[in-house]
Amino acid sequence: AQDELSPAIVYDLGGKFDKSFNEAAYRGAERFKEETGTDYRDFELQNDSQREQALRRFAQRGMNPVIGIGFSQAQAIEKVAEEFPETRFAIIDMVVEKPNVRSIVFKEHEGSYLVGMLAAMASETGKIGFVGGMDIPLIRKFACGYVEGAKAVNPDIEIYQNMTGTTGAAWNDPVKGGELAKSQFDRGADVVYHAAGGTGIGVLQAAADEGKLGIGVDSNQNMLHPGAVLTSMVKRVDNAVYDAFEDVKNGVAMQEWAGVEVLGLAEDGVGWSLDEHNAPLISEEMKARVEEASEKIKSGEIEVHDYMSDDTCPATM
Amino acid sequence: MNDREPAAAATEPAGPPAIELIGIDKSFGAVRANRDIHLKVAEATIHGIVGENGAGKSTLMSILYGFYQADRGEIVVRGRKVAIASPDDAIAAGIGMVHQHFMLVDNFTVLENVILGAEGGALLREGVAMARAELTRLEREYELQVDPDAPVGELPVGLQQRVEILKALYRGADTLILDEPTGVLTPSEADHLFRILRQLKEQGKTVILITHKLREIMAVTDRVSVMRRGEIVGTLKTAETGPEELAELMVGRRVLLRVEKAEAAPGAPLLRVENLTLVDARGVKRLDDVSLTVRAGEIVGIAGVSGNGQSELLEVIAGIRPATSGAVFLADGSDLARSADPARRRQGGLAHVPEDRRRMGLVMAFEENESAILGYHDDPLYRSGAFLSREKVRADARDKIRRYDIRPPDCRLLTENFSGGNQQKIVLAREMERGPDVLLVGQPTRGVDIGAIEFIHRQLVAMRDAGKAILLVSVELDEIRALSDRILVMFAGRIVGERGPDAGEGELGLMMAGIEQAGAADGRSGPVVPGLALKGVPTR
Amino acid sequence: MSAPAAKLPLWVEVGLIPLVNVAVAFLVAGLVVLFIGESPLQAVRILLWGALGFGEGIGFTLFYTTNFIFTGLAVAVAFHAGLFNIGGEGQAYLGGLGAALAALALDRVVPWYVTFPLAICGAALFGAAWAFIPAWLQARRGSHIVITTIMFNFIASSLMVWLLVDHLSPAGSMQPETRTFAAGGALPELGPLFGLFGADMGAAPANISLFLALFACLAVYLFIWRTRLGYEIRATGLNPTAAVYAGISTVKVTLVAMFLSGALAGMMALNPVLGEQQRLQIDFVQGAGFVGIAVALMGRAHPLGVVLAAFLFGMLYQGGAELAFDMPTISRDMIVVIQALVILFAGALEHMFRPGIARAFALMSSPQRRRLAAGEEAP
Amino acid sequence: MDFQAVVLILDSSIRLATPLLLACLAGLYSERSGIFDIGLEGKMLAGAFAAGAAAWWAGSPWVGLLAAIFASVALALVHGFASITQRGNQIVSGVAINFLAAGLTALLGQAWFAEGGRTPQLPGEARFASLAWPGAEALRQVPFLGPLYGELLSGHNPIVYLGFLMVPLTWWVLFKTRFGLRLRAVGENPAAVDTAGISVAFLRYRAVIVCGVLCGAAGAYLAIAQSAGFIVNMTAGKGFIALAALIFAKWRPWPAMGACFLFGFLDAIAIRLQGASVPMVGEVPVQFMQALPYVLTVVLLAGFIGRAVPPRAGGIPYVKER
Ligand SMILES: Nc1ncnc2c1ncn2[C@@H]1O[C@H](COP(=O)(O)OP(=O)(O)OP(=O)(O)O)[C@@H](O)[C@H]1O
Ligand SMILES: Nc1ncnc2c1ncn2[C@@H]1O[C@H](COP(=O)(O)OP(=O)(O)OP(=O)(O)O)[C@@H](O)[C@H]1O
Ligand SMILES: [Mg+2]
Ligand SMILES: [Mg+2]
Repeated sequence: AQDELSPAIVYDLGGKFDKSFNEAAYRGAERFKEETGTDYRDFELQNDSQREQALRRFAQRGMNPVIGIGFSQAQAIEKVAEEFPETRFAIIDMVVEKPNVRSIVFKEHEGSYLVGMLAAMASETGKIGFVGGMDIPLIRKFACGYVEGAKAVNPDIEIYQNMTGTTGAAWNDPVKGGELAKSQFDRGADVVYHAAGGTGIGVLQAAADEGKLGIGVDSNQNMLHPGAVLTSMVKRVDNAVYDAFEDVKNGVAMQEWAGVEVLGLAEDGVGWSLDEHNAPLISEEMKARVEEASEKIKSGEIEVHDYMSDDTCPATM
Repeated sequence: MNDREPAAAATEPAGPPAIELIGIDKSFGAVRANRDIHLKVAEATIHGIVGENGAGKSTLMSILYGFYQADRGEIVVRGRKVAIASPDDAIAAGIGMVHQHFMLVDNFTVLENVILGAEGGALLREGVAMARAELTRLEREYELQVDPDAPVGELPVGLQQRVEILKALYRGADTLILDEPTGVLTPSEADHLFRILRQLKEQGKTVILITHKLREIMAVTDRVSVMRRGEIVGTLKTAETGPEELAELMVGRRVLLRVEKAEAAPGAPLLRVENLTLVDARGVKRLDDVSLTVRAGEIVGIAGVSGNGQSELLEVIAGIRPATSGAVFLADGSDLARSADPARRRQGGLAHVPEDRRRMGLVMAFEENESAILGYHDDPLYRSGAFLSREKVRADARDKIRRYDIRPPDCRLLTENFSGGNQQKIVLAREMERGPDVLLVGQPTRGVDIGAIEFIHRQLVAMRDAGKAILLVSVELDEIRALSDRILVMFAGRIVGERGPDAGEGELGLMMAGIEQAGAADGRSGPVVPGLALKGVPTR
Repeated sequence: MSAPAAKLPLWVEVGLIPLVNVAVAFLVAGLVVLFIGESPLQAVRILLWGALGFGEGIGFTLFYTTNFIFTGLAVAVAFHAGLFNIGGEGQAYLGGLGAALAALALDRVVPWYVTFPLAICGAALFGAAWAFIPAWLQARRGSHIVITTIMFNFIASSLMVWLLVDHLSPAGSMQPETRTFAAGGALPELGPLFGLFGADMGAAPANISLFLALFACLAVYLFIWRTRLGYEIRATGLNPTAAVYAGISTVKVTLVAMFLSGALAGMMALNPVLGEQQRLQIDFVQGAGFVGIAVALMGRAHPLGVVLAAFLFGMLYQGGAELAFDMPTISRDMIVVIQALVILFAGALEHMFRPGIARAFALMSSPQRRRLAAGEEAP
Repeated sequence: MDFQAVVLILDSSIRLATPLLLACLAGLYSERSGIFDIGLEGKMLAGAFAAGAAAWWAGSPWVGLLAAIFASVALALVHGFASITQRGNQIVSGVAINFLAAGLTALLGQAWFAEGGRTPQLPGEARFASLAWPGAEALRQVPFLGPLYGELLSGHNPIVYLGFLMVPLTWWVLFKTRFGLRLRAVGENPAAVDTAGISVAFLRYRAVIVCGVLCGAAGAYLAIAQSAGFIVNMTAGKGFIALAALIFAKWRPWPAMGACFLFGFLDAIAIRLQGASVPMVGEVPVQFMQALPYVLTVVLLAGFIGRAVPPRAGGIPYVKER
């Protein structure tokens, strides 16, 4: 039964429709369903204690692969993957070293570098902001890449940085996100980038309300407030999910399945979005500079620092 | 009732009476609080109503004020029949009431209290202005001075009562009911109140005054009705009667039950109380310099109308509340008055049968055997190791049930399922069986039938004969007379006199009513005991 | 509360009326399910199967039951003293700290059976201390215990986040939680026991703290009904005036009852912290402290009733998780709704059906009884 | 910190204090009438959900506000029925209402919208927008007055103004009208009200309904003014903070505004001064700021800084007797 395809997804606390991270996974699964007609099961966590039970329940019912969205599923996946060695598991944003687990991580710092450049170029005040969700190394990785990118454009730029909180609740507090964004706008920032899941909805809302610019994350959030979202740092969780489903469908061997997949600009795992909603905001010059930097990163000419490699950020605000 | 005094028909005044009650009946469950009441109150008079505790006075007035609904009967105001379904209707009919417990909002000003319910519009401004003017007028007219902007809670009791009167008058009351208005007043405050009442009468208002104090009846009323066991047993012109006749009407003739007891042989003092004073939270003196001694082998009875400090006296001696000043000594000589520690007193050999068994003496939701050790649960007798031994507790309870003939003889039954009399026996068994040196007894036979009364009385006498000191408080004068070797009379928190067991009922009654030095006009002698239906109400 | 209209037999008072109240709560819950367009019967079937239909389900049911026995007992003990402890949630949270500190200190040096008693002490003491402050404030300073325990829940939550984020989580961890305990900090699971009955508990986390919970029931029963202090607590709860008359110190009763209540709530933490996760996580109490209120009300504050009610809620929690899985429209919040309805009907509206039941009872029974129930007639 | 920063923090405090203020005044009506209400949180949450759902369906914030009020009043009436008519335990009833709201909103949200209990994100026209006062933009550059007028006074949504207007209005109702007089009286001594010929139950029901209306408005503010939709458990303890503020204010309207503003201010500070070091104290953990309202309330209740005496008849069902 191990090769039979009946995929399942367990979303993280932000929920399937967070317009961001989890929703990207959802879209990947939906696309796969549309194209292949393969249905899938999913589950939205309402609290931390449910993770393990949900993963296990799917594995028990013969679902394959079982994908956990979000770093906080790591411990649960590790445990359950051990219980069901025949089932294929995947986890996004975290590395779990088990023979039946695929770990998919992204080079968020690379994508963040690009939107940092855009922010710096779009800013008229020379001040930009960043609102993170939970204060963890992963989110600092976003922040660090963003700062580096912005400084590459304007070494004198001032950057405000706030984290929403220290617990999982920080992913789902749009009111606080809005307040944080407003506080940065009030201090003169005119572009704010968020990496805060559901909290970010409040950030983008605040930007739209104040007539400033926001930068979306994970999913393409440009359409949330056309004209008020400068761009989005897309993280192709959808592709990762789609590929995982596809791999099982194609019957890849367990050895090939397992392992760590690192998706950066070169792998088209991260990027920045340009569509009809933000086209008027992006000048040709901006576009050209970003694309140039993008190529340089892919080629290794520019190396963006990964905060998580040494828990430090060389670029200072 | 076939032993009723023929009611002396009061002579009819001219014009329709201010209030006429026709055939009022009211029952609370099995208790008939009012039965077939006929009462006429003439316009511009002060009409007194007297009667023992529980006679039904308050119930009758509450019906008139619409707080309760009568089961039967009619109310006629100034010749017009009215339906009074709520205080609203009563107010509309020109009836105002000053309740025994004031109905005031403490943190409101006088003015706010007065206009509450009669604001004269959705906004307060006009109403307040009007009320201020009206208060000034009332003040002038009736000697009802009180600062309209003072918070009521900070006023002395006498002034609070004035506010209550002002409330009624402000609503345009023509008839004013006062339920035991002087219970909480100092004598000078009471005198002022009576001046006000006379003033009201002169202005054409009608006053109904409920009181236990015959002195007050004699002093201010024009007519007086006497109630007994829910009935009006007589309405008299005050000028044509005297305290003695009223006292006799109130008490009536009753079943005589003799308590067999030998002459007392008092020994050493076991309980000494010296200069005990208690000032309550409102600043009223509930106990005023009370001193007494109870010796081994005697029963000292405290007679008095309820609310004159007897309950407080028992509670202070028992250690339930601390005294403001004064001392309480048990045989071992230690002064206990300032600390409130009932447990220590129990260890010192003091037992206490509280007045209110339901509220204080028992835990109604406990099984009988659990209620039967209340206060003694620390006794090593009931222990086995660290635990309270069920077997020992139950065995003890069964033993007491047998010896006190408690029915049904089931120590597992919940306390609330025993009848009143048997509940009382549970308390008595608990407090008496342990051979305390001193026994405080409050209302031992309240709500108890004749058979049980007899039993309880025999037990008390037996304890006395065994050399115990007993302090007995009862509102049943006959019980006091039947049991006591010495009788102390309490009035307004003070002990106003001491009499022997053969003191006349009338004499004691007058002392209880606050009339000292009355002539001894006693019809009967010998101890009597009240009948079954004379149940008092706790006045709290 | 209104006085009962008539005296009813004991089994009606303590059996029928509570049962009717709870039944109505479930009936209304059924209506809610209908309202959102699902079949209540189908839902009940899934729920029952999920809770009891297979070994792992039973294991999870027992795991939740363990939590609710502790918190239910905590609320019940306070009830007996006439106190309403809404602070079980915070006390359990702090209890987790006590348990985790013991485990973190010992797990690598001693086997679990040495850690366990110390973790019990830690959990109980921390929980008790958190309840003791509101108790002291009520007994000595007159602050309302309901309000202070609510405030203490929030304070506990902030305190624990601060501790977990800034002090207890290992460096570099992305989760605000302690490190995972070694074997010396893990309680044995009930799997082998299930095996004796030929059942497979799967990965369910039920563990020996269930026995601690049952033992606590027995201890609470003995304490409340067999000791002098228990007697004093009950007397105070049922009639404070009589308690004062009896020389019982209400201050002492308040402090002791709340101390015990907090200790029981604190011990709840052993089950998830040492038994299930082997680490202290943020928000691990998950509302169990509040479920305790429903459990105590439904179990009428008696340990046996608490066990039964806790088991029912354990079933609801486990079955509800399965239900949310199979009927995504009925999310797990349904359990919170049921919990609310139980508290409403068995608590706040406990006398609503009494007059009706008394009347029905009078009609069905002998004429003699009929008179009794209709209220004594005038002689 | 410069003047501008202070103004901005105060501005943020106003936004954060508004839901607290509305809920706190709601509690004030109920508790002044003698009905304790720990269910403010639940009513607010129900209001927020109803507002989010209705505003999305109807596309109008006003419909959302009405729905919020309707939902919250419905719960208020349950509380009223339990505590006034059935004379049940008011605390237990309040607890039940909090859970009922927490459960039902998430359940219905999931059943109706399948977005994890959330309501769909609202477009701008379905939310309460900020009202810019005349000349706010023009004045912005004027030193001192500009920021005060342009930031602090202007530019809030209608519910903010409603909330702050409710303060003098509540004061006026409470102390200048017949209803207010009776309301205060019934919370202190219901027997006095009863003997004055006024129905205690009717009076208390009206108080409880007013409480429901204001809680509904508070909920609507959260869902359709401050945010663009309902999120599961979006009150996150604000009802209890409001209760704390009510105690802090000793059940009086103006101090209630002060207390709510103080708690809003603490929240604003906690958000803005994250991890920043406070002079003389060093770095204050955010959690400390979050816990401060509760700690202050406990300290107040314990009588260490003045005493908070609740309405005397609060929490006790009224049984007619002499
Ligand atoms: N609400 C009630 N429920 C039941 N019984 C009552 C109630 N009110 C009064 N009674 C009973 O009715 C009888 C008359 O009581 P009432 O209060 O009218 O007496 P009273 O003459 O005013 O006595 P007191 O002098 O003690 O005030 C008493 O036996 C009392 O127990
Ligand atoms: N709910 C009940 N369950 C069992 N027995 C009861 C219950 N209620 C009353 N009884 C019993 O019924 C009997 C009659 O009670 P009631 O209170 O009418 O007595 P009573 O005639 O007034 O006696 P007493 O004069 O001693 O007060 C009592 O013996 C009591 O134990
Ligand atoms: Mg009376
Ligand atoms: Mg009887």
